[in-house]
Amino acid sequence: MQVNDNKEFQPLIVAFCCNWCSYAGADLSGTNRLNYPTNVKIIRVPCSCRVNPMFILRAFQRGADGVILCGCHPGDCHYTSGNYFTRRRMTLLFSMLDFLGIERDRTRVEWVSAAEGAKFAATMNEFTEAVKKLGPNRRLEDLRCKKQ
Amino acid sequence: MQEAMINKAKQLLADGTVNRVIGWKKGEFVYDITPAIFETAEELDADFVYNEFTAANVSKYLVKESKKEGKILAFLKPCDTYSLNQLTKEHRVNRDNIYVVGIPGGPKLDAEKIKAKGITGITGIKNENYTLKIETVYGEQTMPFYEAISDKCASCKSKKHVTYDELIGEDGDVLESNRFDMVEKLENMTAQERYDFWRAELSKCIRCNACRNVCPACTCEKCVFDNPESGVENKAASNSFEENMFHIIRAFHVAGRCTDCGECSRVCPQNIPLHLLNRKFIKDINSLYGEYQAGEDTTTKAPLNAYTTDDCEASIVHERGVE
Amino acid sequence: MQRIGVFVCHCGTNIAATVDVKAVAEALGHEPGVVISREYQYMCSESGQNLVKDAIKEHNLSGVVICSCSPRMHENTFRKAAAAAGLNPYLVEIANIREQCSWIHKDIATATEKAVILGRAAIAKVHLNAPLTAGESPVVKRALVIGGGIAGIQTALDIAEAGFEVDIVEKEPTIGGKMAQIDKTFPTLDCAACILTPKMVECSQNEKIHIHSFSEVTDVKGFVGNFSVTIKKKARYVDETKCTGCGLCTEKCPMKNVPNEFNMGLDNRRAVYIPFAQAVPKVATIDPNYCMMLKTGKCGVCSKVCSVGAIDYKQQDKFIEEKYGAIVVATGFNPIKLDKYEEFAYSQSPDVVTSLELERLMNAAGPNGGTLLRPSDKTHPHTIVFVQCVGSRCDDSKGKPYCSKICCMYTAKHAMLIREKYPDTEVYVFYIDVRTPGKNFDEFYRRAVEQYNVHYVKGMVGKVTPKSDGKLDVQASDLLANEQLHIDADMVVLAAAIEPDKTARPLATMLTTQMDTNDFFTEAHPKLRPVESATAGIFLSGACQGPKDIPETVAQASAAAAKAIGLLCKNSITCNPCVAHSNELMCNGCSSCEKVCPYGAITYQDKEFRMPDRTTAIRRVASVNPAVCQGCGACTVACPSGAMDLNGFSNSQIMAEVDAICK
Amino acid sequence: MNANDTLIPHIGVVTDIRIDTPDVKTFRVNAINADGTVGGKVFEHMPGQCAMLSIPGVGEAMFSITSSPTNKEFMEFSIKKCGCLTNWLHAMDVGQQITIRGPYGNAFPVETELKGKDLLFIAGGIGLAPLRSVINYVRDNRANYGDVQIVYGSRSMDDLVDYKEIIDEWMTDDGIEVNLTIDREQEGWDGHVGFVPNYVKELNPSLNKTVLICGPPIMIKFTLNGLKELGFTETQVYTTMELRMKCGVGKCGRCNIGNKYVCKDGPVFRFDELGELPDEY
Amino acid sequence: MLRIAIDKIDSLFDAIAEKQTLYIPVDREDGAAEYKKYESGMKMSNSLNTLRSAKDFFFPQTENLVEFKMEGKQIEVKDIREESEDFVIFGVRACDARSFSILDKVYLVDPVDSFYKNRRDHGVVVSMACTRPAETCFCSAFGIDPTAPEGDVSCWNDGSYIYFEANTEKGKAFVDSISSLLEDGDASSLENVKAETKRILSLLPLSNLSTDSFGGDKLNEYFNSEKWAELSESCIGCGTCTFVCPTCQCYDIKDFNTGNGIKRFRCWDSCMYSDFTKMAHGNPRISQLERFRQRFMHKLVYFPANNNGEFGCVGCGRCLSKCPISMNIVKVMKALEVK
Repeated sequence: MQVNDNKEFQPLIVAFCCNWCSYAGADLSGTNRLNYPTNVKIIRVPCSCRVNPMFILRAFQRGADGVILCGCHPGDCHYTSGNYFTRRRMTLLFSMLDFLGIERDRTRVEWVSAAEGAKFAATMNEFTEAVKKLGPNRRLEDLRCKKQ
Repeated sequence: MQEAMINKAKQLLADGTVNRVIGWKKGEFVYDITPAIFETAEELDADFVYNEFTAANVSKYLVKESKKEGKILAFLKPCDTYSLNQLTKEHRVNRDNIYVVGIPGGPKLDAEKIKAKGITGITGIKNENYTLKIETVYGEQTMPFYEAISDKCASCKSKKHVTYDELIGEDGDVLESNRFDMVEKLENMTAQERYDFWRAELSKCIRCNACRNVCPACTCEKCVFDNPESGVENKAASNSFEENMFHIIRAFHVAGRCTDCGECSRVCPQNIPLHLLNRKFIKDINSLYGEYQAGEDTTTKAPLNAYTTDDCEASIVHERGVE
Repeated sequence: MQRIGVFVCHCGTNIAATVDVKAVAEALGHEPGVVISREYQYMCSESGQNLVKDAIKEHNLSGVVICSCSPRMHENTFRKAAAAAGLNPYLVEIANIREQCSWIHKDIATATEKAVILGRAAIAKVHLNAPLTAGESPVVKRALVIGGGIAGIQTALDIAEAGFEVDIVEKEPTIGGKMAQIDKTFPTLDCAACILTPKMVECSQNEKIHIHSFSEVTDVKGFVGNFSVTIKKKARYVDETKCTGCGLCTEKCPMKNVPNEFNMGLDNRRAVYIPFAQAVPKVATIDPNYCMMLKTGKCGVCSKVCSVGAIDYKQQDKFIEEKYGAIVVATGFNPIKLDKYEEFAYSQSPDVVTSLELERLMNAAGPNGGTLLRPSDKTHPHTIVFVQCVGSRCDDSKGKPYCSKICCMYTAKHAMLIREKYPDTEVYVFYIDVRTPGKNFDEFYRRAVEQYNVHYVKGMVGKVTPKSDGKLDVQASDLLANEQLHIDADMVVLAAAIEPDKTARPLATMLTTQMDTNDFFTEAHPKLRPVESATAGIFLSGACQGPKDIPETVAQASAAAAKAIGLLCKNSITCNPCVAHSNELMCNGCSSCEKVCPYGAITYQDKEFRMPDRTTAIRRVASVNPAVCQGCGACTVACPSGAMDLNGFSNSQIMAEVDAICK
Repeated sequence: MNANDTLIPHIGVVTDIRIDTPDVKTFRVNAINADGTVGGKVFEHMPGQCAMLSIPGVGEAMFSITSSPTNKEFMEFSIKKCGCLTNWLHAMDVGQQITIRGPYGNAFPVETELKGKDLLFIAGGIGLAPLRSVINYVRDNRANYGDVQIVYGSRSMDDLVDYKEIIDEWMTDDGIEVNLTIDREQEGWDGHVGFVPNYVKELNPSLNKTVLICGPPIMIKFTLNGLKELGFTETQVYTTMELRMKCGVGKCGRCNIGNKYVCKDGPVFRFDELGELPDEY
Repeated sequence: MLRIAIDKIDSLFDAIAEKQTLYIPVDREDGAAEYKKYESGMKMSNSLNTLRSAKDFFFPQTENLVEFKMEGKQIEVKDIREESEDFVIFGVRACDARSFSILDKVYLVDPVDSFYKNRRDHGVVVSMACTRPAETCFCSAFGIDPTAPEGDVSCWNDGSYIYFEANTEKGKAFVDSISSLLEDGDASSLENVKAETKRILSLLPLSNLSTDSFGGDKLNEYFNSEKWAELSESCIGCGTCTFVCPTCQCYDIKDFNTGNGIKRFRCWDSCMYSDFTKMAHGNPRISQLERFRQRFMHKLVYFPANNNGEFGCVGCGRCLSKCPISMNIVKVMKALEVK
């Protein structure tokens, strides 16, 4: 979480992007100079299926307010099937987080192809706004990691 | 039943089919029964017990025992056979070294439920026509049998043995159970209510690891939470995050593998309804990916190791139910 | 304790304009383990690379972080530079502060702050990077070309020419593809068959080329240099090795009313058939949908007339498995179905045809022997209207968003040929734009307009209505004259959009290659690697990658061949070292990882271990074949004990990045 | 809450790093004084005592203090690379600060039982580290002790810790006999070759010596047997133990052998004391 | 004897809570009792004992010890200790009350653990005599009289009144501070209550449990007993017994990197855990047998060996009801007992 001068809540968004589609899509939105908020920080993974639920919880522990996972569209996975596993894993994980009363809008999976720079930017804009509305992550925070 | 089991065990020991028996050993009171290994007829006669308090699932012990020399006789209740099957599927036990005698299951009683009625100083318990007559140092007390039934048996999913070499008594059927009722109730709460519910429950956690160590699905050579290399090692439930983290990840790791044997909640010293986390996953899996019962067989792919191209998107979580 | 060097690139002003690179270098210099932090104009330039190399030597660096453009651009550049200076190339990490920072943000303060955080994450990661050594795997010296059109043919010929074995898999009974159906080619107006058929013959005669006609690829396993492909040879009920192609059976077959797909259904063939005279292989095929013998067991005429006994009604689909080092995809295109375009009366009037149908109508080997006659009444058409962009450049769901590229030119060709042969025929072409960007293309088009007086009308045809007199009422607008037109046409020719073949999508899944939303295969890079797919060892040839005319297709086919040859020339290729590996001490042997591995890279062994309690035990443990593993990481999450981890993207590395970002 | 708590460490500065063997480095540690200068010792100790060194976030572990208390300038620790923390320590540069707490445990009874005795030191590999403190203490208080004999062995010549000090100082001292051995023949080595237990037997030391022994458990076991064969009794032999120590103050509960806490009641034990304890080390 | 009528106990709690933090045992929804910070309106539990022991007040499950800031080669140590607030624990049973003196023998001996001492100095233990012991109780075996509990202040309940008796200076000060709410009254009725409790105690199944054969002098004999294998075979190696135990005091010290500094904390650890004694170059207690043996040897042999024969167990019975597989110290004692 960061607070800028006018004290508007600035959420910290961690985005896991698969190397082949979504990271390239993020690059394309850069190449096309499509703005999205600085709140979003991207971590490159080979495939969305590399993302362990532990990474997502870790991000929340360390102060992330939202975590988004981007991968190739189903059927387009560079590794054939990775994103299908991602889809099941994340559906169940998000459902569990929801079950524990963690706000649903803090987590998202989005499929962004290498050609969808515009979609990437739009998704990030939209997701950041959604998280901004929720305010700081309280339900999955680790007070020890809170910034003084 | 106990008599028949002891006789069966003696017979199998005598004819050399097995060289050990895993079962239950009586304790100081009527209810403090310990899983134990018996090697002789004398030991069986002296200590073997099977009654309303033999709730412990012994299948996890077979991970180690089945790797030892010689065959072991395991008396398994229907629910325990699911655990064994799942372990067989995951190559954690050597099924060839186990002689399974299927025995009728519960309902098992939970001594804590009797004590929760304020009954204390218990010296004996008898079931007479589904009324428990409890002898105590403060005099005899009674309570309805069903009120003492353990949670795991109260929502029994199956009376069917999914693997056995021999049965004592008749095999039962898979039951229509009410096991998802509480999950559903929680699902219908608001997010805030769910959050409050789980905070209250999980904050009780003392991280004794009983749930993990008893769980027949948690047989990792080294648990990530014990492994300093894993980066997520944690020993104490230092704060609400770590309480959540441990239980979410543990439930996730057994998702699609948990047979819903109920041991986690049975052993939790803090009475946290941990099985609800597992059941939430089971319920989701059933509704999103088709009915799946872990341990039902030894061949099908676990739902998290499989997919279909038209699985629902993760956004289904956002679309349904109560926020 | 690491010794890390940080290098921040200005990228001219690409980064420096929105990110205070000096401040970034300064801030990152304070991170733990960083011993040198520099910024420079262009890190990817030779002097920039030298800066890195020198620092590695001078400061004995154990890790390098480059804050620059996307790792997809220059990761390799810097890895090579590090290797040149004696540092393991996998000890280099890139922080993407251009595409993911300077180019998308405007405010210098926040962009700089973000750049620092991205740099910090890369530093945190590089702390945990391990030196990796790439293994090698051998290359099977044989190529597979999927699709036997002009693209596939050209690619196969070029690869064979270089001395490598090459197999062509063609789903139709003959190779040749779309070009075999075309009458003349633009802009030279020479005969398509005259160019194509010699190449087809060459294919059949070249010892290095093996044609699997009437076959399909059903499974692809393996990886670059070592693909294992299952090919289904569909039952054609004729023994290829015996059939001489004499054609007697195709004459005697009593089933005469089978729509002839080679002539676009404009005439009929028999149930046993050879698609066209120059088919390669020239072998008959029995169509089981129509053959009485196969359907009812009564007939057997072809078998009786075949002197060599090639007919085999009991033939089954056959599956063969072959190993290949490289695969070239040349699955080509098809015109889209026009059933959604009712306004053009395509399904109502036989005289509304597609351009490809017109090719057959005008072809000497076509249904009318080369005389252009109206399909409905076999009369000579006097007014022909061409409609351009039917389904191309379309923003609704009926059509395709892209330009099909070839229509303008073939329409000019058709118009010119008609005007040449039948000067009494008026030809109208309704177009949105005429696009002629090719060598001699515009001259060609101008000849059609100026020399052959083809009426080019800028405007769209709104409706075609069959009239009772057999004519077609064409309603159109002339945008330049700003008027509505009604033309009484004898024929209407629709320039249908082209789309990738339907078999491409499942093939892409098998090949693990990417496709765009239109199902065209995606090249690894439009400029740098235009004929390769992102999946190593898979190359793209012809229209499967995007609409192309013949010259372009042939050029790309040769280019793809060159790339494939480049691969086949090597005895072995360097593997990706960023693969999964299993910590045997922690492995449960539960097989979860194996079940999610798309490559079958994980196997199990029973191994003896000394256990922590000083006993020995035989345990079932997973091991990963590093040559087969592609490094997706699916197994790392399936593994509950965390025994499975991924080189280059380890659990601890990713978590360190998370921590650094969330700090 | 001003009381010092031993669990709250001090800061030490690494002022020198010496590479002893391929996997042993010796670190010199100084205190930071109130005025900010670096020098002197963080605390005083007796030979055989230990200190807890830590890099916060990396780990904390107990190491024996290898320098002698008679050294008033600094403390030294000879540390073998064997885990997360030691890897980190081996990679650090001079000037690095570390946390240090102690001293912990008992010491060799240099001022009581050992006084006036002939001493035989037997060390193997990194086992020299705790004995070096005693040896140098004895050398600096030479008059208080009788003959000194040192038997030191290692895998190879390169694995002899403090080789330079042994050659330059110990061997040149009067009344100190140094016997070095390495496990296998090696070029450039003209000294004894063979395992320590056998060498001790060969040397056949006189039975009036008090023995201080430290090294790998297997070496200690065989050497002790050898000594017994020669006629030594367990009451003559001291050793120093190493077990997982966490708190250093006998509270955290993991380093006990029987009812003794190694970090508090040890690490120095006389063998007859150890003999009374369960066989759990 | 000073006493207060039970129906006025709320006003007493309110008065105490006004001045300092008060903890009383209250019933949870699941029927178990736990200590909670008193807030007006809370009802004291009638349960025999709390699910978790009272040791948490002095030896919490986790506590931060010290913090570090790391920058470059520099380390800054931050002493984060703060003076504890004064607090009162009300209703501690005799077993738990005794457990504090056992913990004291670990934490208050040299070198004193300042974290523990701090809380110990500021906490007043008000104990409550038992009237309804359970079948799992065996405190008598360790010489504890549940009708005469230790603590800074001891209390008795005769059904109508709660009687107070201060045992320490701290206890006296506490009783003085509430004396305005107390009345002097006849305590003779307590004798009947105590006698009845003692009668019940004699009827309990574990009443004849003997510690006679245990103690520091048979160390090797017990250590080498063949019974350990059988006793430990079903132990699942969890930490339940340790964590509900009022006298288990083992801990681990760990560092937590917050991203902005290191927090060094200590947390409960269990000798039953497989990695309890694991170190960089091995693990001296490699099997569950050794770990299991360690726990019971510590309570029955090592602790008395070091503490004049005092056992490291108070017979509260928590492990008897909470062990997942119902293995416990009583079974161990009975199995090992040298007749």
